[in-house]
Amino acid sequence: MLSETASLVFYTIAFVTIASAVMTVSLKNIFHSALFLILCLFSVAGIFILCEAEFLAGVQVLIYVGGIAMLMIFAVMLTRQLTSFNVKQLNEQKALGSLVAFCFLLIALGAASKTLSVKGGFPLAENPHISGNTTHMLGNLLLTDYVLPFELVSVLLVAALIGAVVLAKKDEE
Amino acid sequence: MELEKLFAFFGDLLAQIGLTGVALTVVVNVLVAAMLLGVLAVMALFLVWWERKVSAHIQDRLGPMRVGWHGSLQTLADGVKLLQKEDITPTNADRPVFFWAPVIVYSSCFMAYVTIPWGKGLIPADLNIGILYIIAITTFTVISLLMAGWGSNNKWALLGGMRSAAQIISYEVPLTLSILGVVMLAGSLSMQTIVAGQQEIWNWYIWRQPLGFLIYIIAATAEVNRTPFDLPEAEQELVAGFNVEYSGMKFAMFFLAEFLNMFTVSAIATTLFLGGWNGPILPSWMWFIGKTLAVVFVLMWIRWTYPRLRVDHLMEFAWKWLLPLAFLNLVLTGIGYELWQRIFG
Amino acid sequence: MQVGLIHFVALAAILFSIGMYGALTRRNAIGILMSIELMFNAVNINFVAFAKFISPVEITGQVFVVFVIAIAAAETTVGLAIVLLIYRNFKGVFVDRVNLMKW
Amino acid sequence: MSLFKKVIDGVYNLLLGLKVTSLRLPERAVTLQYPDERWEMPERSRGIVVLLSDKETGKLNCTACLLCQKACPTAAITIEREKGEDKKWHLTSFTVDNTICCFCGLCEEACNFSALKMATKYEFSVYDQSELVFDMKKLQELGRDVPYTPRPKKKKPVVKKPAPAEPAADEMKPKAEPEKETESKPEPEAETKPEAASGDLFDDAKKEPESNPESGAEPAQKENKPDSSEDKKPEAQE
Repeated sequence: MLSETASLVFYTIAFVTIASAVMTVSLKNIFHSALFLILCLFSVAGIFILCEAEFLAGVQVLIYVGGIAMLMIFAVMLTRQLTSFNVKQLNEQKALGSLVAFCFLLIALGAASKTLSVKGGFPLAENPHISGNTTHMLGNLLLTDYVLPFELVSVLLVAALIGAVVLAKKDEE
Repeated sequence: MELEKLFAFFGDLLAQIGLTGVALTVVVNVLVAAMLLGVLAVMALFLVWWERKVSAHIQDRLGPMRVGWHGSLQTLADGVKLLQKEDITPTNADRPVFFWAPVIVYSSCFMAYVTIPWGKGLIPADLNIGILYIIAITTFTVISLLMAGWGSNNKWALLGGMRSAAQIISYEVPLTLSILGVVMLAGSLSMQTIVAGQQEIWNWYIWRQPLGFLIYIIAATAEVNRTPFDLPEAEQELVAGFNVEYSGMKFAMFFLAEFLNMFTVSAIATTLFLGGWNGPILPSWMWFIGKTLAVVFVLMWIRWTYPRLRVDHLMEFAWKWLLPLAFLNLVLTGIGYELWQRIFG
Repeated sequence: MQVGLIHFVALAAILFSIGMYGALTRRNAIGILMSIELMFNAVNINFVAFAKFISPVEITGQVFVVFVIAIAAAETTVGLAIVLLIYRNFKGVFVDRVNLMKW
Repeated sequence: MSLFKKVIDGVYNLLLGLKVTSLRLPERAVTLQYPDERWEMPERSRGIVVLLSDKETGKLNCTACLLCQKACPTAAITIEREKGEDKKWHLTSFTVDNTICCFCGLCEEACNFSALKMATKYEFSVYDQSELVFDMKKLQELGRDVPYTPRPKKKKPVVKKPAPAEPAADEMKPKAEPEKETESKPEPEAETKPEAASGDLFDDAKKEPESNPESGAEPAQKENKPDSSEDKKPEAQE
């Protein structure tokens, strides 16, 4: 359980997150969508801090806001006709898509409440407080237990980088 | 002179008044933020004046001389002038984006000061991700520049914004890598721990990271869009880049944020490489400000010496020179550190 | 009401559904990529919350967030390269125009 | 190897640049703080056009010969005059339109009586454009304290009655009067090349008034027209 103040902060951040996420998927102007996406990702970083994952919050802002969202904005600017209001931004699956998403939400919430609210249903820790420097712990874990996935991810990143360059390159002929 | 004692006194005072818990935290934080705001506003005004003086004297001129002693109040007068100016928004501008861009650039450069240690114990919040936090929060500058470029609905502004985003993202990579060398040596991301590791002058990380320092200074110059890397606002090509449509107070915010960013990168350089607030005799905050201003002077000196780079040279320099050098620095640091540990540890 | 694990999970579920709605209904390829980012973040919130509330001693969840973020970055680069290709070949980024394989 | 050399060379040059600028830093400023300090303008610098007047009598040196008006390439000078009872031309108005003046100094060269001069004054900004058209009074006022040395009269072979060495223009006129009829007629073309024909100052002055008022103005206009049309043609083609 979080403290009273932290709970208040959580509700605020959660509200901002959800509101900006809704804006992201619903706005017609795709540039504004991208900006709301940035706000959403930034507030998710706030959630991370509430969960005592400061390092991840920093990485979240650095990678998502500084990198991924920036790439999105670049793509928006490189491709024209995105922001005009005449263009239909949603496809014909609007009703079906919202239905599916809503069903998923109900199922997920149901499952969560079933497993988490029941006493003894899920092994919650007695004292949910991460003791120690998460950055330190994370570094240790990444280079001991999880060194193989870590290396694999770096290989994946390089592969993605090269793949992106090859894809986006203009054909010579 | 001992600011730490002063702050401790104020803390006691607040505690005696009867504030406790959350209220005390809020009051203290608001006071600290307000103080920081004041200090930085004065600092920005001073930096603008100083830049003009340095440029003038390098060019055998005198610079502003009329307002105050040697024009020292000139920036204030300019600020008042800018406040009075009409605040123009272009007709076809994307209004909310246009409005929020200067706000974001200004607030992000203030937020960076949360983890900068001004002196012994004079740090608003000693986060354990200190330097990572600063790097992360300063990326908002890029977003605001892109927003300014896009929101102005002006091709020069857009080009300037795109250029600046491309440049800042490119130079962020060597910048971060050069900082990593120091982080490896200090074994921590926290700014206070990094400063604590360089008590004496021969402990400064600049002696163990000369290449890293060089890369940092170059990348930081590019990061804050200063000559010779000031392509985003190249006056001759882009008239003023992303802030071409801004006037009045919004322009002033961009302008001051630029100078504050310069102070920020200099403060980081001081903290990481030049021993932070460590120094004999004088109070620690004086040492910090003095060293930072020295770095700022070097940046100004560079600005008024070199011509602007071409845009393809700029990118080539970042990716083909600085990045490999930064990697080399990182590898050498790792090997050197390990060897040091084996032999002397 | 004090916040526990269930709140974080509920937030993640809502965020994921919003992302799913966006991914299903957007015509714009960049919009779809953004929605996918929202879903990634929902997953990240879950990981971090579970790490805090279930295994605060060994923070395995946070390690996975690192991997998710790295994979999201890789996904975005490739995705945006594909978007650029779509734009170049179909003169637009609307995915319902990419119907060469449709009968 | 050449790469290393290049890099070292480049770094050396960068440092050299820093050295140069740092050496300028303590130097004294070479500029002046403009409104507080001003350069002393050299006497022959071309500033604003002023009318000179005689030091003692305070009368204008101008004889209304129109030479300056004709010499002016931008037609900034406008002179109005009338014939007095003494059969001499008297100036009624002399205006200089500083909005079109190009400060070429041709009027000063054309003048034979030290009647007008480009003064060293160069600050005459005003709030309204119309204030830049200076009339005779203003020009005389401006030229009140402008030092000048009357132009030396080099050759006067034609003069029958040599004038005093340094006479003011007004004083000379009475003496010159009798010669007017006899001498002005022989050389009517002289007006086109005033400098060359100014063998005799008085001659020139007398002759021009008679031939000029109609005939003199027209050639000037004709000259102007081809010029302007030539100017416009290339623009139209582009």
